[in-house]
Amino acid sequence: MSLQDRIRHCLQNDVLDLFQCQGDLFVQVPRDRIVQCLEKLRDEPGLEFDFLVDVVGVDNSALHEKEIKAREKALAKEKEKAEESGETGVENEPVVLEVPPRFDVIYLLLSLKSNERLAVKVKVPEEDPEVDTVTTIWRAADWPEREIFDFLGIRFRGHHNLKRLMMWEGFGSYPLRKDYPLQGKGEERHLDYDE
Amino acid sequence: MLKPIKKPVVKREYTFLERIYLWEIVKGLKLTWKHFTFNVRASFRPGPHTVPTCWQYPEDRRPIAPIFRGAHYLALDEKGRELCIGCGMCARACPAHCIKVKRGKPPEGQEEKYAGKTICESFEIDMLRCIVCGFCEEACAKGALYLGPDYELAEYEKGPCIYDKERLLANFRKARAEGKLKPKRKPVPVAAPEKKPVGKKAVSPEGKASGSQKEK
Amino acid sequence: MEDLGITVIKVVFIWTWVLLIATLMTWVERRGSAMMQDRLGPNRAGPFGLLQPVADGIKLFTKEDIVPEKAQKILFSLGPVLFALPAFSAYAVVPFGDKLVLDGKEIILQVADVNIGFLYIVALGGLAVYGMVVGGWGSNNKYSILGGLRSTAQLISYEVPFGIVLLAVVMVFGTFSLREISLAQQGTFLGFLPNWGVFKQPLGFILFMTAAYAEANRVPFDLPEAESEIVAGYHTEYGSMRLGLYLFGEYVNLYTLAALTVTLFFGAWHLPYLDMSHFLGPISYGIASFLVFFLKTAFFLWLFVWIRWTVPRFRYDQVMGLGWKALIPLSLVNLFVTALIIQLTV
Amino acid sequence: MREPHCNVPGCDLGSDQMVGDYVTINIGPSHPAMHGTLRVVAKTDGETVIEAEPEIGYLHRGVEKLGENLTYNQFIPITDRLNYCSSIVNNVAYEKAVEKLMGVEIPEKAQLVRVILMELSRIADHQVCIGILGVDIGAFTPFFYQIIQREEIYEIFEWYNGARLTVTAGRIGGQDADLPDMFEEKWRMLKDGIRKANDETDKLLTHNRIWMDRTIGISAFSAEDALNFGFTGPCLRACGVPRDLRKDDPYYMYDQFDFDIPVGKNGDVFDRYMVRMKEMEESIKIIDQAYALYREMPEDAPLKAKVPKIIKPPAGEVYAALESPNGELGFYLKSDGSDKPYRIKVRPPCFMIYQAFPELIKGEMIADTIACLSSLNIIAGELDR
Repeated sequence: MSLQDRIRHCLQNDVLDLFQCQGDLFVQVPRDRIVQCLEKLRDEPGLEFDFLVDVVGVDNSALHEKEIKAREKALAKEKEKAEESGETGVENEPVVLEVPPRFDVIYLLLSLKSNERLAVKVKVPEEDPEVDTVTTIWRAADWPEREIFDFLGIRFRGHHNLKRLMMWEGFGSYPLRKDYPLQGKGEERHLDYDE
Repeated sequence: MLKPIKKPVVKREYTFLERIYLWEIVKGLKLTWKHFTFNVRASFRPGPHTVPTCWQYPEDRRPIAPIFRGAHYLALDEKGRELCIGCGMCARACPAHCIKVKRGKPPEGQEEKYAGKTICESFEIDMLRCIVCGFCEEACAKGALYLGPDYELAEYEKGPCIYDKERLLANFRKARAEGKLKPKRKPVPVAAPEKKPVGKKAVSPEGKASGSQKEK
Repeated sequence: MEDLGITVIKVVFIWTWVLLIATLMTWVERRGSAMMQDRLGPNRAGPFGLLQPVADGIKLFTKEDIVPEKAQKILFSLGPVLFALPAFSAYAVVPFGDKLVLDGKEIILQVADVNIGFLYIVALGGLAVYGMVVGGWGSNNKYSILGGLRSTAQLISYEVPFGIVLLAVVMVFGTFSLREISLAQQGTFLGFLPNWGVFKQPLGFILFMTAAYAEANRVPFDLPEAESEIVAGYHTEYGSMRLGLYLFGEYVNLYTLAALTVTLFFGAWHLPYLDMSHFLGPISYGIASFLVFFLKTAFFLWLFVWIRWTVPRFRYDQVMGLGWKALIPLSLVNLFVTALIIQLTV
Repeated sequence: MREPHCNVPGCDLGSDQMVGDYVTINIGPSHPAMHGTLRVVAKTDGETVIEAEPEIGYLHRGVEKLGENLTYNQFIPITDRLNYCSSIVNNVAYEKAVEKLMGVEIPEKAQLVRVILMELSRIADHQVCIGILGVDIGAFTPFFYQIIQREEIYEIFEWYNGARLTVTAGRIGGQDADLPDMFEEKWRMLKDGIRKANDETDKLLTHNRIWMDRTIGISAFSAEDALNFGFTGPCLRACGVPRDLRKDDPYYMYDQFDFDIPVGKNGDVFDRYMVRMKEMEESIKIIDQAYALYREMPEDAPLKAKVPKIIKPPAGEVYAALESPNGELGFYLKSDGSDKPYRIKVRPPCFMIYQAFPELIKGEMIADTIACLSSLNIIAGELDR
């Protein structure tokens, strides 16, 4: 069985998405099932992803913005085309573009037995940026989770010591978010996230 | 719950000679004595750098590689003409954004002083920001900008740290007088284009893009 | 009893001499370590950098004297003094040569030939720890306090084997006076060995050296000022000449200990198998004995430097373990064996 | 008595003052033995550390944010500043990630050059680590014997492309220069020099009882815990796990070289030291073999794959890692198809190792804290980014 099949077999319905990029396998799982999924991946014979390499947080807002703009443009073009060709009628309903959850949290796993790598991804919405901690499975997740909290503002439920890691306590914003300004002084006052 | 940590207990096992301390210490003393006598003798030898680590810096200097990356200079060609055409490729390549180039036309009647049709009206390198990576040198199509052999970049004030065109040309003259001009960078041999679709796809629009930039 | 004038001259002379050597030691330490480590060391001030100690002294004198705001001012200023005073006065009972005959007057090359010279040295060595503790406590810095505590524990632990080894030496020579011990080391022992303490007390010598290194806070026992652990230990907060006193006192201590080692174990001013007084005039003999004594001392001073740049540092508990579990039992064994042999042979 | 005062913001390790049984000691960020700007707040009972909390971020420069606003090639000099003891490894790790994202295979000669340079910087890194470990335990002299050889290695880097420390070696798609002509002769001398320095360090330290007392059994760690904490590199191998990406997941022709993976047993300071010492010897072996292969290559063999001048990888995300001197150094890259990376995440090996630091030094003494820290080879530049 290929790795994809084995993962599908292991995680069953939890696989929301499974894709490959330049040989790296990414699997997306539901946010509230992350701990169970990682435990399954760790314990399943034949997979045994027993080593947590890193936890990565990504802010996708700029990407989504770009996509939405492109789609709006496409829609507008279509509309224009439709108007040009003189067709009128059904398009009255405004198309609501659905914005996908803003953040990704990616758990990079490694199997020490087979040296296969797997990235497990969860989507985290901006309104409720919270994921269960995986420090209970791997203590390696301790600081990476704190770092993600520090830089992106994603909270990890159940983390034993969720404090800022790099920035000082009381720093008012999350610098790796895409809307964090690049220049200027006092940027932390500029943006005001409520923690 | 976090997993508790079990610390392994390690038993120390020593041989007799290790146990009595002195044997190994005497061996160590022998070694340091060897170094001591060698260096004392070496320090009386004439000439610079007789002791392995030390260069008596302001008097003796370590010979540097001919391709050393130090302070920038703007090169002149054999006829003494300025090579820089002010295209600004260096400024675009700079990761620290420390180069500012203004392009201009050569002043009336002085065209023979410049190698290109256009010149850099002003050229500024902020050495306080520069990280001496050498990307500007690599980006320069005319071979006009080099990172020279001078590594004494300290100044008393911030002002002189921002190198203007005069300073860069002076650096060149200094390097030329000392015979430390940098050899022209040899381009590395590049593999023939692969037949891979990814590579090809990436190549064609880029070729155009860089071409269009040049036209600007 | 010698007259006062000669004593004053002797005091002034030996004081200047010790200070000179201590200053020079800072240079030797730096250049010597540099040479062992393939470096050059300070070589700019004067020929071979010999004036470096002077430059250092000027620097230390002209530095601003900073007292931490929350330090205990009195203790803070008392610390260096308490450290330096015993160090400077300990040399009084150690000889620096045999004797000089001037105008028929015999001048003993020793400031004071006290008949309990040993006790004087041990007592003053014990006093030095107050300088460190008081300075460490007065600085109101956690590292300083740690350094002070370390020095207390270390010095008190190592006073014991130090004292016991000295006792064994006293038993061998049958006197407490350092001059008499020196005089007793002339001639040969067992027919072929020089009559030196080291051949009579080989184990005692090693134990004495170990304890001396610990007393002097030198590597591998430099825990009170271990720079990679507790910054600078008891003198973390000190600067300017107060720091100078600490550093200086340390080198003076070294000189005293090296001279003591020579006196006890290496035949003081005696050359092996050779009696200088037979073929040298009274004045030249005095000078020669002084030089021989100094050269031997210089070797042990150099050994201090040499060992420092060769070995790593102990850990606090390991130093204690070595002191209590190895040195004290061994020195006791040494004492008993010595007593036994003396009892059997006399 | 006036109580000594400790002003530790953000420290919640019990009492700030010297009342009660414990003292809170603040080691760093400016401390002679703290590498770079690390800070450990330790609660101690006498000299024994009861509890400790490392604080990091004093050298945080926002490297990841910087990367999002520079083009792909422009980020290479920034990677120099991660682990500045072995900058080439960082460069190559990043380039490897971008090349993976673009699907570019670099020419063999470039691979060999990279292997040689990386192994050289691995030796340099280990030399610094061992030297500093000696200094922190009080043996100053081996440091100089090692550092002299490192200078010679830097000389090769200088002749390679003009810089000694922050080399900025390689570009995306290959190398920016060929090995210098002086390499062969220099390497022949350097090899002996490195071996001699290692031999001397070995003589001064390894069997010295003071050294053994200070290192054996200090901050020992079991293999299981080490894996759980995400240890990689020498620190993991010291625990007895023979894991090395060069063998397990070979890249750049490492599968063609014959070398061993030295492992320890207890995962203590001594084993880390021994693993590093032995690894240098293995690196020498690798360089010899790689150079033999390199010499067979024709002079004008390509050093760079055909890549566009402006790098624009297709949209996607990858993670690529290689074995840096400290362990697995990985780069997670996300591209949105533009000329700037959308997200760069560095996976520094120290970061994972350092989070176990409180556990490593629990119950050890203050002096061991320093020894443990140096043996882990924590580089603040890499840790804080």
